Amino acid sequence: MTAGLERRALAARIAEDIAEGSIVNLGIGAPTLIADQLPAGLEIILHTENGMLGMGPAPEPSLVDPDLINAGKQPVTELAGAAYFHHADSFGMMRGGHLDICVLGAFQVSQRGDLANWHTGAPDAIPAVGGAMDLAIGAKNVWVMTDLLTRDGGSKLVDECSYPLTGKRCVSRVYTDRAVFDVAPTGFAVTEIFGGGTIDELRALTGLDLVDATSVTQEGRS
Amino acid sequence: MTAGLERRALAARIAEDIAEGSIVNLGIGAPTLIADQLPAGLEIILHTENGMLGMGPAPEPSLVDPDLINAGKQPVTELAGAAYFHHADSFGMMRGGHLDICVLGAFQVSQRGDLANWHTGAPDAIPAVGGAMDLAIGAKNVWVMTDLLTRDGGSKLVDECSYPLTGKRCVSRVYTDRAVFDVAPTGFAVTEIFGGGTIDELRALTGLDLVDATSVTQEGRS
Amino acid sequence: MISKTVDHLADAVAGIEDGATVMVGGFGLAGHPVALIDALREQGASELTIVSNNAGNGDTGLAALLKAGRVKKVICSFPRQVDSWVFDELYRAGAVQLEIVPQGNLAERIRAAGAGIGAFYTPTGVGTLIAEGKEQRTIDGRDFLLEYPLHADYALVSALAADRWGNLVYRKTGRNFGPIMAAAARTTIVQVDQVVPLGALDPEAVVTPGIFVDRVVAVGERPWLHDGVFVGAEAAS
Amino acid sequence: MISKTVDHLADAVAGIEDGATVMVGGFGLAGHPVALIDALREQGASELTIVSNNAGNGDTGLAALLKAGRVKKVICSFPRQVDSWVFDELYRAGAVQLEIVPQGNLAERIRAAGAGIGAFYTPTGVGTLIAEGKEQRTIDGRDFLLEYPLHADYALVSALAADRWGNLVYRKTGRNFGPIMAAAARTTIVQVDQVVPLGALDPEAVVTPGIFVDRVVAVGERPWLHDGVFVGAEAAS
Repeated sequence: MTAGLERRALAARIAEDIAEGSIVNLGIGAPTLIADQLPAGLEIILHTENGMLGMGPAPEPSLVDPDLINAGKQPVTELAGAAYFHHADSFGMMRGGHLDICVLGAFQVSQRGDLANWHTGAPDAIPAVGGAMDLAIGAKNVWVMTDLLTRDGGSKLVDECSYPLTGKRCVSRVYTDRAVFDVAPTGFAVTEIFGGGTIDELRALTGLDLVDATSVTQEGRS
Repeated sequence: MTAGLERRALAARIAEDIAEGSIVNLGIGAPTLIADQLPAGLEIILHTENGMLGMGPAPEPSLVDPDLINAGKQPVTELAGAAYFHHADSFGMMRGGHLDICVLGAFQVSQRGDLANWHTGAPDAIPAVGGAMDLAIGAKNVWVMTDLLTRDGGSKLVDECSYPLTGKRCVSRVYTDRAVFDVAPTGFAVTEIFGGGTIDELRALTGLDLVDATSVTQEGRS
Repeated sequence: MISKTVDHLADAVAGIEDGATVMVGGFGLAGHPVALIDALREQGASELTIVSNNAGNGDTGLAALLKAGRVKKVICSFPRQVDSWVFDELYRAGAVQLEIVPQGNLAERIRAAGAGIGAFYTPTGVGTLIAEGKEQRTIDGRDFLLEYPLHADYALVSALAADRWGNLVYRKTGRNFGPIMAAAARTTIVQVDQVVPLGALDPEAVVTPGIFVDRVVAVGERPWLHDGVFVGAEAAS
Repeated sequence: MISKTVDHLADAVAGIEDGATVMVGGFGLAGHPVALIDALREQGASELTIVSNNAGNGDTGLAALLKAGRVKKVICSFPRQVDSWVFDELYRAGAVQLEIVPQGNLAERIRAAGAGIGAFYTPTGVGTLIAEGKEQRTIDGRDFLLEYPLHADYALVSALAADRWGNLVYRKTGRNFGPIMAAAARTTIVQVDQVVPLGALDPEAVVTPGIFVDRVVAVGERPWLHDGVFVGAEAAS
């Protein structure tokens, strides 16, 4: 199996699936890379949990504004059409189902769409959940962006999560460096494989009985 | 017993008891007369349930603004320092205990401070509660402004309300054309009598065992 | 390019189905979306459930929709007013159902729908007729009633101005139920005096972010304004 | 004449008692009321319970208060950050208690306190560790947890400008928890860049009405602004 997609390429791949007009939350960490990969000329509205719609890309260093940050506390900019609001309103947007898509990182995703991304359960870990649980249950579509494998070579796609959950049955799609997986009623369905890999290789890596939906997707995306 | 206070004089009497800096809601109907009796030069902030703090008096006819009305849908004005907000925020102010005083009309007030002012219970009546229940349970001090007697000569101060309640144990003081009554743990306490009446006359009119607190009050108000 | 603006009132109210639940903004006539309601009446949807603070004033707007026989039920806080004769007659004739909700519970139920709250405990209405049939719970020594969110298929809202993303600003006490209804409805339809260019609204002063808005139609400046400046009631008459 | 302004930071934080529950606005350093926290540290109150989104960044503000040993417990959503070393060390040493609340539940619990809601059902946290010991209920086929309001004795808030009635406007994502904390606390204390004359704030754009504010202290313009205009990070450094 050849090497998978590197992170920026994966971010670009995810960006392809975001339709114009979508309201999208990119959480913190790797998914925020997607912001830079959104197709120029398409209007996609970014929501950040700390009270803003219409978030723009990172500013020039000289224009960094300490009052204008994203959920990861990185400096961002304000697009024409932006709006600010307080935290109860911001999380009301999530919980009320007003976000079209959010993209989150993951420690584990189960075949039923359970997500674990906030806590390893390690005894010395300091737990920190932030807005992850609210996003997980709130957005219309919860996508995960992650490497398929942990640093130890274990699969992040699992039959049942062993880490503490962030949300139950909430993930609809997982974009990994090796392949894209839909969370189908029967478990993970592979819709696209990167870098010339095969479904059997993915089955071996994950230990899961994956459905091959790659041909369906190719037609669907034509 | 001489005639009681007329309405405007009663409104002025109530206005005397409103300290500078108070946030006050005057409901609809007679209590709105208090707005015109507030002492000039004292800053008292009027809240109207339909989304405004810093409400001013009625405008000149030529300056009537259909977008600027009070809870009774009468035209009002905007003072310097005003703020607008939506209905959930407006009623959050009430329910959250942020109003110092509201003054409401009444059909009946009971000795325990129960208030009935929204529904006569008559079979052909169209019920309409508006914001009365929210005000009744929300303001720190709920005062009632009313005639002591109904048109039929019955007492509006009662042992138990016979009309459907607006709120339970919510009224702290009742200003009537004949006297001012505090709702004390032991029942109504008369703190002030208008027009030369006596406590015994009030007992006869109400049929209630009223506490005479007039001397206490006179000292207290010196 | 995102554009939520539609050119005609008929497009704005297209697709509203018979039997739909429709929130209608406004407190009295302030913020009452008269042009949208008139368009809905012409569109013809019937058997509607209306969620609004009042049940119509005079003979226009919601009152006209009621008079046309399109409304099955009204959920409101304050139907009875000096000028609610249309509703009063229908109600007394048994031609329209009424659910009375205290105004703050109404507002909070609408807010809960938009914010994804499953239910909430409110102190308003405890010990009154409103409490009948409702769950009651004592929390920290105080009694509360359990109230549920009030969702809608459509919201009709009147605002002052919008941009093409649907960001809204209101005017004075015309704001009232607009922001919370916009968030509570599956499809939110807004009439504005004018649509301004994207970026013309101050992001600090946007009251309803466009995320809550689906269709915007410009209906021209309200008669008591001229180029955004208040010119008074005489100019309006 | 109403005036909520005080001249000195020490007056602003006067009276905060040992053992008080203090809400602290800000998300990271945006909207973090550093001057008020520093004043509180100098004032000396201890055994505090802090309600805030984070548990301090770097060595200033809340981190400095923690380092001074004044904080018994932190209720927050996200303590662990790249620059939360002060909290991390105290926590690992068992010197500070921690209650983790998902950020949206935290915001809604604060909002509920200000709005007089007794409790509410939220879908966030169902099926997770957060649900342990909490009531769960199925409403319309969906599972919810019961969460209670989070009140405070004091709120420390940073805003851009205030008038003497306490009306506030914020700046960009510095708004965050300020408006809801202002409403949830018994006494709300605000630091602003400047106090402007009554009437200078647009009533349509006031974010926190003065009803929620008790004390206001002006601390001078933030370094990246000059006469209200953004002049950039270089000017600030």
